[in-house]
Amino acid sequence: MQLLRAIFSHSSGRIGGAIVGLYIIIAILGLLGITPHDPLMQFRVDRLHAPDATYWMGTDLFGRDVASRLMLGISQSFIVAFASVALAAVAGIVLGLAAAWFGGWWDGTIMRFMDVLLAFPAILLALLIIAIVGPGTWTSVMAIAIVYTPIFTRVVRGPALSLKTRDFVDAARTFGSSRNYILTRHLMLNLVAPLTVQVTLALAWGLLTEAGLSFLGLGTQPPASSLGLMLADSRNLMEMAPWLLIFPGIAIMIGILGFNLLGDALRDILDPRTRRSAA
Amino acid sequence: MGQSLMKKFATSVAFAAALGAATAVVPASAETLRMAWSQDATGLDPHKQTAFSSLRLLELVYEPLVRLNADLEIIPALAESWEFSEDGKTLTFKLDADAKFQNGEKVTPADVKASFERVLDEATGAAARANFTSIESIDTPDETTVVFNLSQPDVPMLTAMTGINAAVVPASEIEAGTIGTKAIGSGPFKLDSWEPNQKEVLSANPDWAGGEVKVDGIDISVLPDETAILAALRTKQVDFALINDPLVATLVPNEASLELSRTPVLAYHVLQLNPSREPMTEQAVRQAISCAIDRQDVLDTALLGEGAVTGPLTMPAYRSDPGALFCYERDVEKAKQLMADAGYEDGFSATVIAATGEPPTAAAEAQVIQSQLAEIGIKLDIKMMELNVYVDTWLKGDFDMAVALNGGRADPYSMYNRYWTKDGNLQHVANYIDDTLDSLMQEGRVETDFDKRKEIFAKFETHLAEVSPWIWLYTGYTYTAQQKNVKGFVPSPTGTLFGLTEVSVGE
Amino acid sequence: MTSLLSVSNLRVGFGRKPEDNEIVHGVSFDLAAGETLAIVGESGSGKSVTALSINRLVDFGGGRILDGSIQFNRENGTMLDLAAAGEQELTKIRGGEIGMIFQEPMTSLNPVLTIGEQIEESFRLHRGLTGRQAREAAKDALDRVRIPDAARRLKYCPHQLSGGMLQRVMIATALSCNPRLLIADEPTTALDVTVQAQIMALLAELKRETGMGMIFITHDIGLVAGIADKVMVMQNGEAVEQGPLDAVLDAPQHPYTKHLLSAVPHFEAGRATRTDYRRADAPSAAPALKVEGLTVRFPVTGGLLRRQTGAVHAVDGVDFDLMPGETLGIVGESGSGKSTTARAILGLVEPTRGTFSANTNGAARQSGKPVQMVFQNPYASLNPRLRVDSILAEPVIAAGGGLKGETHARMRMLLDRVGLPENALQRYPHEFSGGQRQRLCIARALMLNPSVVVLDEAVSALDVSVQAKVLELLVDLQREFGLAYLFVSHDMAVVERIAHRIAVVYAGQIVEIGDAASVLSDPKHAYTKRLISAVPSVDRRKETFEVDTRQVPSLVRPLGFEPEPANWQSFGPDHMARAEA
Amino acid sequence: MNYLARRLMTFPLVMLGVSVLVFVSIRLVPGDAITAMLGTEAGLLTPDQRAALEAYFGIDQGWFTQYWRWLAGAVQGDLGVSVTFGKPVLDVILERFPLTLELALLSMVIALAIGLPAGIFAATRNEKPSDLAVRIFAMIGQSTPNFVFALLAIYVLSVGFGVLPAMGEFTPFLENPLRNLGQMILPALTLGFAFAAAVTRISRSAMLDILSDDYIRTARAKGVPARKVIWRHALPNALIPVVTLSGVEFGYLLGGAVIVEQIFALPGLGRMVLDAILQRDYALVQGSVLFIALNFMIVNLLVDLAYAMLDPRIRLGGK
Repeated sequence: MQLLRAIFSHSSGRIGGAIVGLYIIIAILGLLGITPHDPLMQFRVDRLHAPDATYWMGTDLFGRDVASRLMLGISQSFIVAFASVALAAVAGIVLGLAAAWFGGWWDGTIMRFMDVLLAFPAILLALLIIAIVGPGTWTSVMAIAIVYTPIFTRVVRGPALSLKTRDFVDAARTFGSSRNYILTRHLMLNLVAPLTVQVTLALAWGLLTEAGLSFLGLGTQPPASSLGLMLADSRNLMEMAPWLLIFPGIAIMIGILGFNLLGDALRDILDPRTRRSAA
Repeated sequence: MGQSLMKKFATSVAFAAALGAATAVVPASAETLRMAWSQDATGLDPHKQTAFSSLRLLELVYEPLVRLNADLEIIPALAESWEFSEDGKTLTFKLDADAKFQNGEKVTPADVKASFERVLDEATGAAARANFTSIESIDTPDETTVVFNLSQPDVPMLTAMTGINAAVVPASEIEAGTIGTKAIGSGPFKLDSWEPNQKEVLSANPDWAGGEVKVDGIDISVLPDETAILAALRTKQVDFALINDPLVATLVPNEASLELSRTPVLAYHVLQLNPSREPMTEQAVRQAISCAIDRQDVLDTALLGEGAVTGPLTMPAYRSDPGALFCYERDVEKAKQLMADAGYEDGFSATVIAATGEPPTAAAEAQVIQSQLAEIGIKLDIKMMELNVYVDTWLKGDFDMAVALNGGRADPYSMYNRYWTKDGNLQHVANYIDDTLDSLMQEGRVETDFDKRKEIFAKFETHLAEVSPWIWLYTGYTYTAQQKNVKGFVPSPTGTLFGLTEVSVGE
Repeated sequence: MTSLLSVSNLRVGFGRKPEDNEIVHGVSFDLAAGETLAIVGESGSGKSVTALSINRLVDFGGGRILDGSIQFNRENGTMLDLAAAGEQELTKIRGGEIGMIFQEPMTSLNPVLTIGEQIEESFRLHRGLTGRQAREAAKDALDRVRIPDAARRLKYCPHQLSGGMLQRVMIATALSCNPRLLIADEPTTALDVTVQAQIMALLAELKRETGMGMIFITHDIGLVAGIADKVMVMQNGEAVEQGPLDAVLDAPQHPYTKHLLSAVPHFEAGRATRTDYRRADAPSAAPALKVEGLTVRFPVTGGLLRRQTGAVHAVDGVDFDLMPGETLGIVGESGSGKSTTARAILGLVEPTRGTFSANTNGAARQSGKPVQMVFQNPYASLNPRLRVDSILAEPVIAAGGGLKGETHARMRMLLDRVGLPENALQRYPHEFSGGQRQRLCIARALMLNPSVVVLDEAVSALDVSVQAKVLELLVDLQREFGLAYLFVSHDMAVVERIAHRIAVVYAGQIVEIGDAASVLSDPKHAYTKRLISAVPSVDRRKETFEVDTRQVPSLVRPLGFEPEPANWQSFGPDHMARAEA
Repeated sequence: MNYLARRLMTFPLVMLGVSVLVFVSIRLVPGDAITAMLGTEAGLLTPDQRAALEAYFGIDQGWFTQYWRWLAGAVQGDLGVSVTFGKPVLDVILERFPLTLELALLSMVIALAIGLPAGIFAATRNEKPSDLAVRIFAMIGQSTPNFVFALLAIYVLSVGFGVLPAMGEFTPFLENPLRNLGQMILPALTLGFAFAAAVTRISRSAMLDILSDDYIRTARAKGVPARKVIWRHALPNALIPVVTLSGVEFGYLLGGAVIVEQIFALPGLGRMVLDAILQRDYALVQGSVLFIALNFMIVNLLVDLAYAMLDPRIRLGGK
C-alpha cells in the first residue's frame, strides 16, 4: 500500500503504473474472454477488413478481430513474461544465495555454470531448448527463464555478498541464529527491493524476447495470440493491412514503456541512495 | 543555430549519399542477371540432394539424360533419343555427341554408367536410388549408346530420369571423390562460386551443347526475408527473384516496373491423416473430415486464393475435375452424419503438426482447418515444428494429422508408389494399406499406353479421395518476379529454373 | 581590523519550495582577516549548510539562499555580496579566494585523477600556470603540508594514500592559491585521534603562516579549544550563542551551550573515570570472560595460484580477563586490532589460536550464549525489513526458545529499561533515531540475559549529546544486571566515562593495561602517551601540536613470523605496560 | 593483473562447459544432417544407405566417442569440417566474423555517439523539458523490437524513397568502404537504436549519481567551471557503468544479431549459426558457439581492462 502510494506520487511511476495497471486489466479481460469478439473466431468473409465500427482494429488474414486478439495477445505475452521472469527470479535467488552464502567451491561452480549460460548466445540457447522440447507457451517460458537465470543469479549474489557482511547478519550470528533464519529473514527480505526493480525491468525484456522468439516462429503457437506473434504474422501483410502491424506494434511499445517507467520509479523509490538525496 | 542546422543538413545529405551510393555504385549490368531467392541450396551433390532449393540450382549446372518441358513432356537433354524395347525391359539412349563437361571432357556412355552405378551404390546414400532399383545392368556398346537392362518393365523410370538426381556426372570426378565439392556438369551454367546461405555466382557455359545462353551469368543472392526481396526488387537491386510466400507475391503486381509470373506446380498441399491412429482408423471419420473441410476457403484464406483445388493427381495430363471427387463440395451435415455413424458425434481431439515456414502458409492452413473442423466437433491442437524436427517426426509417422506440402512428379506412379503400394518406402508414414490402391499402382507401372494409364490412375484417384487417408487440398503456384526488362523466362510446373537459359536482360 | 566576511540574517531553504523547508533561519556573524571562527553543532544544526552558503556550493545541493547577505572583502579590496553574486564570479572566488576542505578525505578527492592533477588544477584555474610550472607549484604545495617525498606522491592516486595524507592533500589543494578564507567542514571527524592532532597542528601552523581567515565547523566543542578565536554554537538552524572562545567555553550563556560543555563527554585525563568499582577492592570471583593468547591472522596470498605468502597479524597474543560488573575499555586507532579482538570473542572471525572462556554463572543465563554484542552502526545492525518485535525475538528464537508470553514480557521490560515506549514493538527501525536504534540494539543484546556484553564503538556513530545519554543507560544497566562490558572505542573521552579498566591496543597487541584512572592520568607506554596527548580537550586552549608524520607499522608479516613474547613492566597494583625495545 | 590472469584460467573450464552443453543440446534436437539434407526423401533410404550417410556425416558413433574425437581436435585448433560449407569450421567462422565484428563496432559507435552526449546532456538538465525529451526518446528506443524497426525502415526507405542499402551481395569494408558502409548503416542503426537508448539511460543515471558525489563538490569548491566539472571530473567516473553496459551489449552482438542479419541478409555469425542449427551442421554449430562464447569472455575481460584503465583503484590495486 505504502509502495503504491509512493509509485503514484512519482511522476514516471504514475504513468508506468497506470500503463501496467491498464495492461493487467486488459490481460485479465482477455483471459476471461471479455473481448469485443471471440479472438479465435474466423469471420472469413471479413478477411483483412480495415478498422471500422465493428472491428475497431480491423481483422487479420483469417478474419479474426484484431482488437480481441490484441487483448488475448497481451494476456499471453504477460503470462510468458511474468512466468519466465518469476522462474528466473526464483532460480536466481536460490543459486545466487547459495553461491554467496556458501562461497568457495559452491560459488565457483555455480558462477562458472552461469558463465557458461551467459557465454552461450541467448537466442541460440532458446532456439535449441525450443527445438528439443517443442514450441509452446511453457517452452518459451522455460527458454526465456533459462536465459535470464544467470542475470538474476548475479543480481542476487552481489547484494547477498554485501548483506552477508552487514552488521545485522553478524549480530544474528552472535545470537547463533540458524542459517535458514539468516537466509530468509536477513538476506531475502533485504533483496526484495533490488529484485523488484530488476523484475520490473526484466518484464520489459521478457516482452521483447517473447516477440523475438515469435518472430522466428518459436514462441506462442497459433491460433493463440501474443504480441510478438501478431507482429511476426503482420510482416508479410504490412502493406496490405498496415493495421496488423500498427496496433500490436504500439501495444508492445507502450507495454514495455510502462514496465520501464515503473522500473525506474521503483528504483528511485526503493534505492536507498536516491532516497537519501530526496530526503 | 544556423550553424547547427547546416550541420544537420550536411549529415543528412551524407547519409542519403551513402545510401544512394550503395544502390548506384554497381550499375545494372545488361549481361549478368541479378537474382534473389530466400532459400539456398544445401549441397552440391546432384545425386544426393533432394531439397528443391538445391535441385533448382543444380539443374543449371548438371544435366540428366532427358528432361521435361513446360508441358511436362519428355524432351532430349544429354540423350538425343531413347527407346524402350518391346518387352519394356531394355531402355536405350543415344547421347548427344557434342555434349561436354565443363572440364572440357566429352560426356561418354562410361560417364552415364558410372553415374547410375553411383546412384545405385548404397554407400552413396542417394535417396533417388529407390526409383532405379529395376536397373539390372548398364551396357555401353559404343561411343554414344547406353543400354539399361531392367529386371521388370518400368515406364515411370524414364520420368524419374528427368530429375537432376539422375544427372550425369564425370566418371573421373566420381573416381576422384569430388562430387559434391566441385560442381562440374554439362549444363548451361558453370558454378563459379558458392557461399552457402549467402550467394552463388554462375557464368554461362559457352560449350553447352543445348544451345546458347542469353546472359553472361547469374549472380544469386540469398535474402532470407522475402519482404526484403520485394524491397530489393523495388529498388532495382535485383532483376529476377523467386518468391515462395503468396502473401509477398501478390504485392509484386502493385509495382509498375515489376512483373510477376506464376505457374501452377505439381506439389500439393495436403492434410495428412494417420489412419493407424484412433479414430482416424475409421473410414467414416476420415471421410467426415474430408467433407468438413472447405478446400476453397482454406485456399482463399491461407494463400489469398493463389492456387487451385486439386485431387491427388496434380499433373496436367492426369488432372481431373476435382468437383467429381468425394466430398469436394463442403457438406457439414454429411460430415456430422459420418461422425455419428462412426460413433464420434461428440467429436474428438487430435494434434496436427506443421513445419514453421515450410511452406510459409503452413501455420495459416492449420488454423483455418482447425476452425473448420471445430464445426464438427473435432478439436485440433496445432503443433508447429522446426522443419527438421517436423521431418523427423513425419518420417516416424508420429502424428495424428500433418499439414504438408508434398512434392509432385510428372508421373503418378513415381509420385505415389512410395505411399500407396504395400512395399512403398513411405508406407509407414501413410499408414494405410489398401489392396485396390496397390493393384492399381502395379497396373499403372507396367502399362505403356498413355490412355490406358490415365484410366487406371483416374480410378486410383477416385478411390483414394473416397477412402480419404489424406485430404488433398490444392496446388499453389511457383512465383518469379522480374523487372520488366527481363525477357524470355518460361516457368514450369516442376518449378525448375531451367527457363533461365532463355532469359535476356534488356535496357 | 576590517571584516573579511560579514554574514547577516542568512536564511537557506531546500527543495522545490525552499520557503517551506528552511534549514538555516537567519544566521549572522562576522569574521576578521586572520581570525578563526568555530561553528559548533550537532547533525542537523545547519552548520554545514551555513558554511556551504558562503561559497554558494549549497546551490548544487538543491539549496537556495532565501534572504540575507554575505559580504566578502575581496582581494582587490572591494566588497561583494556572495549571496547575490553570479556563477561566473563565484567560480573565480571559489578556490581562488575561498578555499574549502571537507569531512571525508577518502571520498572528497576524485578517485580517477592523480593527486598531482588535482592540485595542479587549482594553479591552472586561478594562477594560469601550465605544464612544468603547475607541476612545480603542486610539489611545493605538498611540501607545504609536510607530505614527505612530495614529488613522487604527485603521481599517486587517492586510494593509495591514507586518510590523514588525503586530508593534507585536500588542505594543500584548498590553500594552493592562498585564499583569504578557508572553510573547514569537520575536517578531522573521519580521522584517528593522533592523525586529527596532526591535521589540527598543520592547520594552525598554516593559518599563522598565511594569515588567512578560517571557519572551522565541528561537532566536537573540545576540538575548537585549540584553534578558534571565536565560537558560534548552532542548534536547529539558529546561532544560539556566539562570542570569543574563552567567553563561550568558560561562561556559556545558552542552555544548549552549557549542555554541550557539561553533559557531553570531554577528555579529562583520568579525572572523570568511574569510581563504582575497583578491581583491587572487589571480592575475588571467577572472571566473566577470560582471554588468553588470542591471535587472529588473515592469510595474505599472492601469485597465480593464490599461495599464501604471509599473514596480517591483526591480533597477536592478547590476554585479559573481565570480572562480572566490570568494564574493560579497549582503546586504539583504526587498524589496531581492537575490533577484531571483539569479533573473535563473538566467533565472527576464526581465531588462529588462543582460548577464551566465558562464565555462565547466574541462574537465568540459560542460553549458552553468555556473550552478546552491540555494534557501532545502529543503522546497519538492525535489519531494516524486520519489525522491532521480530528483531528482539531473534536471539530467543536462535536459542531455541519460542515466542512465549515470557518472551514478550521480557521485550516490554527491556524496552522500558532502555527508555523506549512499548508500542515500539510494532514499528520498523527506520522510524527511530540513531540513539533510539542503539537502545534497541542494547535491548536485543540483553534478551538472552548475557553475562558479558561486547560494545564495539557502540556510541561512536551517535551525536555527542546522545552519546552521553546512552553511556548513562549503559552504566545503569550494568549495575542492574551485573553485566561485564568489553567496551571497544577509539574515543578516549567516552572510554574515560565508562571504563573501570583500560587496555591500549597498538598494532595487534596490548601495550598497556590497567586501572582506568591510572592509565589515563599516568600513561607509561610511548604510544599511550602519544595517544593521550593527541586527545583534544576544552582545557587545552591555543595549544600547539607537534606535526608528526609517523605511520602505523605494517601488520603484514612473512609466513611463520612470531612476535617476541611480551615483557611486562608493572606500575602499581593494576597497571602494566609492555616494555619497549 | 593477477585477477585478470585468474580470470583467464577459468576460460578453459567455461569453454568446456559450453562445449558440452552445445554438443549435447544440438544432438538432443530431433532430426540430423541426413533429414536436413534429404527432407522427407530421407524415408527412401535403405538401412545401408543410411549407415553410409551417417559415416559420411561423422554421426555413426556414440556421443561420447564423437565428443572425445571432437574435443581432441578442438584443443589443437581443429574444429572439424562443416558439412554444408565443405570447409574447415574455423575458416567458415573467420570468413563471417569480420562482418559481425564490424556490425557490432558500428552499432556501438552509433550508440555511444548518440547515447553518451544525450545522457550527459539530460543529466545536467535534470527534470527539465529537454531532459524529459531525451528520456522519452530513450524509452522508445528501448521499447521497440528491433525487427519492427528494421522492417519499418526497409519499407519506408524502399517504398517511400526508392533507395535501399544494397542487400545480398555483401561487400567487405576493405574492398569498398563506401559501399560497405552503405550496406551496414541500416542494420547498424537498427541495432544501435536500442543500444543508444540503453547508453543514454545509464549514462544519465550514472552522471546524476556522480554529480552528487563528494569529489564533485570538491572540484566546485576549487572553482572548476561547470563544463569542466562534467567533462573532466564526472565523465571519467560515469564512464565505468557505460563501459560495463557497452561491453555486455557488444559481447552479445559479437554472438551475431540473428534477426537483423536475417532481415538484412547479412552473412554474419548469427545467421550462420542459425542456418547451421537448421541444417544440423553439428561441427559448425559446436565450433561457432564455442567461438562466440570465447569472444564473449574476451570482451568481458577487455571490459575489466577498460575498468582498470578508467579506474586506478583497480589498476593499481588497493584496499
